[in-house]
Amino acid sequence: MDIIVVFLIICGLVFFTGGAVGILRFPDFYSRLHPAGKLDTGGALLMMVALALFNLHHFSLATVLTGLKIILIVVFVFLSSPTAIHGIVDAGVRAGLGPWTRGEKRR
Amino acid sequence: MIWELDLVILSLVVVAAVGAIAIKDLLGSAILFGAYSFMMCLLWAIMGAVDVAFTEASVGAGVSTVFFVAAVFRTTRRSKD
Amino acid sequence: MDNFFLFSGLYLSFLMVLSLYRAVIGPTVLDRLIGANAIGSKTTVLLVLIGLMFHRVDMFVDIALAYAMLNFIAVLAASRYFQKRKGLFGE
Amino acid sequence: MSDFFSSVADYYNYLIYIVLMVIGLYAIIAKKNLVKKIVGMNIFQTAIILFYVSIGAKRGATIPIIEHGHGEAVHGAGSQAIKAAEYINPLPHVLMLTAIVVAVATLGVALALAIRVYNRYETLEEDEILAQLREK
Amino acid sequence: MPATTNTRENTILHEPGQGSDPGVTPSTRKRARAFLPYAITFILLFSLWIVLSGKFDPFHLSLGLISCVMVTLFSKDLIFPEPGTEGSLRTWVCFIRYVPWLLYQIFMANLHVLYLTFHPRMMDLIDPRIFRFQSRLKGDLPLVTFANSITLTPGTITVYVSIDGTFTVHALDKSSRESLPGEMERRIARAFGEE
Amino acid sequence: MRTLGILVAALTCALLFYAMGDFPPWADPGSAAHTHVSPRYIEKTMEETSVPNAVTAVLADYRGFDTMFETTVIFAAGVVCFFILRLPKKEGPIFRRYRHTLTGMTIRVKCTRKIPPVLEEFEMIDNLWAPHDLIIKTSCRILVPFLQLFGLYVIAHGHHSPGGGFQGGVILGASMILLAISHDLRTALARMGEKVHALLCPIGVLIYAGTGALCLVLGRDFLDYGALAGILHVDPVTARSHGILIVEIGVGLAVMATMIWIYNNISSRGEYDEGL
Amino acid sequence: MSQHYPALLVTVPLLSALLISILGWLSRRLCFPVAVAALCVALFSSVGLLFRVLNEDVVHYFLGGWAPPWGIAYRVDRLSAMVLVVVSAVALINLIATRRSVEREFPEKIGAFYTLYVLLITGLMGIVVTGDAFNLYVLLEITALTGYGLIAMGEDRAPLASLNYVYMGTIGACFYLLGVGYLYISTGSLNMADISAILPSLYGSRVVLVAFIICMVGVFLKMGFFPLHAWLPNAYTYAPSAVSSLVAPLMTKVMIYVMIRLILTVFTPTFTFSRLALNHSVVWLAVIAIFMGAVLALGARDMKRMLSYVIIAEVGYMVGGAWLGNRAGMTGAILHIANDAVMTLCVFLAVGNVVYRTGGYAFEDLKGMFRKMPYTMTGLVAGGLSMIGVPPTCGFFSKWYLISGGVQAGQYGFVAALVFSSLINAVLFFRIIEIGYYEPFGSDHGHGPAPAPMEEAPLSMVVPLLVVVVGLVVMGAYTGDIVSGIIAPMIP
Repeated sequence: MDIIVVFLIICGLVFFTGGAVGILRFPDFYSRLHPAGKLDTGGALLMMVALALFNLHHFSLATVLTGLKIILIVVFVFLSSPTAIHGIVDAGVRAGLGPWTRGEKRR
Repeated sequence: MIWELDLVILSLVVVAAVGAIAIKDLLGSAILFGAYSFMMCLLWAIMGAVDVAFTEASVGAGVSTVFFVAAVFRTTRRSKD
Repeated sequence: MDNFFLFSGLYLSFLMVLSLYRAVIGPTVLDRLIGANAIGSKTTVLLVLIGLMFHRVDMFVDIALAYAMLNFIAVLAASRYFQKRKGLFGE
Repeated sequence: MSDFFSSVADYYNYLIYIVLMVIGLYAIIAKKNLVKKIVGMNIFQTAIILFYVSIGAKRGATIPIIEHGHGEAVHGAGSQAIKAAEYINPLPHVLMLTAIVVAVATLGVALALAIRVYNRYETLEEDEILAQLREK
Repeated sequence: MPATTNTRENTILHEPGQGSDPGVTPSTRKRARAFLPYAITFILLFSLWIVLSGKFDPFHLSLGLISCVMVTLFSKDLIFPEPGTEGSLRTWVCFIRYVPWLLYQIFMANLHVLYLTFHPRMMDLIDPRIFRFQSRLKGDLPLVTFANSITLTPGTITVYVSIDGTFTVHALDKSSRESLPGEMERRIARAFGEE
Repeated sequence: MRTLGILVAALTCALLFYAMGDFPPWADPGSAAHTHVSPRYIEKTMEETSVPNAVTAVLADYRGFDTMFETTVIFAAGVVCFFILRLPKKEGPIFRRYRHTLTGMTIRVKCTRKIPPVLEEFEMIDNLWAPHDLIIKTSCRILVPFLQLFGLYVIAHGHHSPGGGFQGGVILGASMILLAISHDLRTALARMGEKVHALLCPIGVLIYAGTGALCLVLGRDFLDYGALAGILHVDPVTARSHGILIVEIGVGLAVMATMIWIYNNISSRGEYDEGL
Repeated sequence: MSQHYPALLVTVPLLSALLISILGWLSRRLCFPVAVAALCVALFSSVGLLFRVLNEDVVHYFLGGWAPPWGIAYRVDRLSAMVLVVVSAVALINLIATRRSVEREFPEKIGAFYTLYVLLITGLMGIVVTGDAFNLYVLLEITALTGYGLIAMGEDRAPLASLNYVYMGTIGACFYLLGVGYLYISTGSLNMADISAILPSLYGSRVVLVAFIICMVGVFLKMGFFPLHAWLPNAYTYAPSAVSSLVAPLMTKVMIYVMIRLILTVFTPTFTFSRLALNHSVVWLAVIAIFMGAVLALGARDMKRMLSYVIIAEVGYMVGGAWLGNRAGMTGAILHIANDAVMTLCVFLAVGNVVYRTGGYAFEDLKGMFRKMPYTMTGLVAGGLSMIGVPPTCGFFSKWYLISGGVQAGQYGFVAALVFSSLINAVLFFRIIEIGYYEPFGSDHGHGPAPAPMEEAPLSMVVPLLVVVVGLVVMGAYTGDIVSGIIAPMIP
């Protein structure tokens, strides 16, 4: 059990790392949104699942409900994160920010 | 109270605070202030002040940043310093 | 296991540094917004981690849940600004 | 090694609270933009909250919510088990809840006033407003 | 800019009780249909309350009942703005069947972006474009589900959805551009019974 | 101004550093703050109030008077925002924009100040126009009821887990703010009008202060919830727990209403017409 | 019922403020009577409390039924009972006197105005009676917030002045809060009596010293003491007249009460005056404050601004007197709290009447006022005489105590400043009298002395003013009783 938890958490951390590095490395605003939107949600998913599993060590009704709550967090993240990302993208388009195309400099 | 995390987050908080008052754009300043209050919330959770952390989470994330943005929306973003 | 959680928490807060860098440096306001959003999502996870470190995770889950729900109100408000007032730099 | 770090940790919180407070104070006094001053004011208030919560922290203690079984007969029976050293001091938390509320209330009022000022002078910079006043 | 908008949603949102015609007495079946959204909302909310609360003594349960009734009365037209969208049991089952596939897709998407992020010649690999395509989905919920799924899956972010199903999408590279609308749309259509 | 700022900041800094040397170390369990007053709160809350969350017990019972004024502060902030920002309803015509929903044509109509009813074919849009955004509207629409339920849960479970009136009230208020942001201010106002939230705000504080005054009428001290035992038919300790719940509901109502009130005033500049 | 007076003092205004706020949306006419009734109850219970205190020395009231270090307790002694009576009386008189001008200035928002007004009084009363250091902070914020709102509704520049007040007031309140935190970290308690019982063993600690300094700085900021007074003149000048005649007499005085309470109850005078070598420098600051206030008042071009600077000078009197470190000085400071509240009320009410009739408060608007508004000008002159310190009025006596305290302490600079400021006050008020009396009204017509019609302010505004004038003299006559009965037992 612990091994699964550790594995999932490490996967989640790798995803989060990708998100953080991606936000820094990608050349423009639109492409930065990809790691921010996807990798962070994915990382959150994996880590939350791992933590919920770990929480089930002492199996009782209370821990099951707590685990469900943790999963609920994931559900809400999945509902709100794409919406937030969409809002930011929309704002970028309305602000008149053109997308980066290949060959330009990083901005 | 987990002092290792505490130290790291405390340093981050200072960076966010300096950023919030140094940026020459009020909207950016408001956003950084939001990030600042995220980290404050974390800090209080670390020190075991759960209720304070909850309050800060709901206020900082839900309300005070929105107030700032609404006020900036109704005034101006320009700032000389 | 506690130590492992502690180190993952420390690692996450190190990642927050990177996001914060984008939030502070970010050329446009929208980049800052991305940075703040990323910090928010890391905070949610960190809160649950802290709860596990305190061995009282049932108390911290509520905060994280509130966070997950409320985090994007600020982002939404800031992006609403651009839908109503056009322009990234001026008015 | 750990000893060294924990001795740093002894006063690090108080150090940072002073730094934050000074940042806020500087922003209120030196910045010319009215909304920036409000941001500074909030940072100032949060610094004080940080100070109080740091008072409340206690080594080797858990959060101030008493663990009890899910049974009914709670009062009286379990009181022997509860030791003050095992729980974090709740009093500063209570005080700071109040302080956060006050901070939000002040924030709302200050922003409302800033909007009024902007409606009147069309700017948020203090020196520009003063220049306008001097012209009259 | 969209040429048209959703009229139904607006009428419902501004004036919650406007839909019913006062001259016609509703038959029992109609009344049952009008009651259904309330019931489903209430059940959803109450199950959420059970998960949140974790206390099953009468006092807390009654508090939960009161809260759920209050929220239901306040906002049933927020979850199901138009009568008839509460859907059948089959829709729900199909939707739940859709979720694991989506999770798998998200995982693949994450790996894809992760690969791009850590690739040393990332700047040459990516080729961001904004493009449009027409979807055949109708109705708010399917469109929004599709849009959010697009955002969560490989290298694409929904920029704009117009009401008639035209998607504007920002894609990170060529392969992700070609994968749309593709299988995802089919699965969503099946989930919401629009096949 | 800048030199003055640096000077004041440096002075304060020096003063506070001077005092820092005599602080007890951080998180020292033996310091005065942990040994004088607070142990009683921890050791006796279950016995005296039967509320496991010591913070809630102290907040609403031992130091309930502070909290009453905290709520009053919030209420005062709401009234102040209304007082200084709200513009009186102007008479005379105003231009509004309508859009024909089928063809997408936008027309400008001269009409009265009153917010007009909703039409079938024309949609009223703000002068600072935001497009119809399907994704945000739908997601927020679905999220709002759950947010509200969560807020109510937080209020109701302040005794056993972190939370309480203030946090729950803020979340409830945030749900309405979310509705106002994702749709527009008129939608939120159609659900909860100005009069409603302006009245809920004092009513919330009134629940709090009224509970206290009720205790006074029943012959005990102000805010001594033990007096409610006779009315609620429970023993005094449980009466304290119930009294705390009643009070928290009052706080929640007041905070929710105030947050909405302040947001509406700020975002519409006091006109209550078009918001953020 | 009489054992509940301390609770009634605060809760009746609070409940009625909420009621007014609800009534404001239903029926505007009911707001004023409810406010008057609430303040009447408050006045009644504070007078009752004063008589009780004269018998029992100290009255305790435990809120929520919890004993002091754990719960919040009210602690009413003679000093606070006296300030309570002053606060409630001033508030009631001002409420009645300004009814007309409020109805004219805020026709739409009467409900909100009276809500804030009564809340402000609630906060002030709470500050005076509370025995808990943190509770004081919360009440301080209530008064501050309502004050910001009320001041901001004044004329053109009022929002800006109010915003500056927000910054300064927040810093002040936060400094006070920080000081309480320092006290808490060293003593572990928040109750004032408890803190002062623990403190003597900690007098050597640097934390307590800094706590004292920070608290004092915060309170100085709030009261507008000399180097920190920048927000005060604008805020008081541009506020609506109904508000400035409420805020000017009460806010600064209650803050000075807080300072004296901190010195007397929390930190004990021995610590303040013998452990700390600060009292000389504070007295010198007070001297500068008095000089600055007087000189700036000379340069002012309108009455409200002039009076605000006079208030700064008066704050200097009281702070200086309290920090002289002897009985006479402290007596003078405490006595001056009451006297100054009444004097300032008198003067500001008179100015309010003038504003009500003429619409302005610059010196030019005063021309021919004696013929036009004789009773108002009588009030103004009486208040002015009291501020100068002419014997039958009460201002003389407190100044007398202050001067004798200064002489006893050997602070001749303070004495000189007092005399100088009295002279300046004389100049200021005689200038007003001159403008109002000798310059004929309407001289710019050129047609000789046209008999200006008497246009007195409405009766509801004049009668309270005359009541205050009578009060000035009565308080002067009973000074001896007040000092021996109320103030002397308070000073150790």
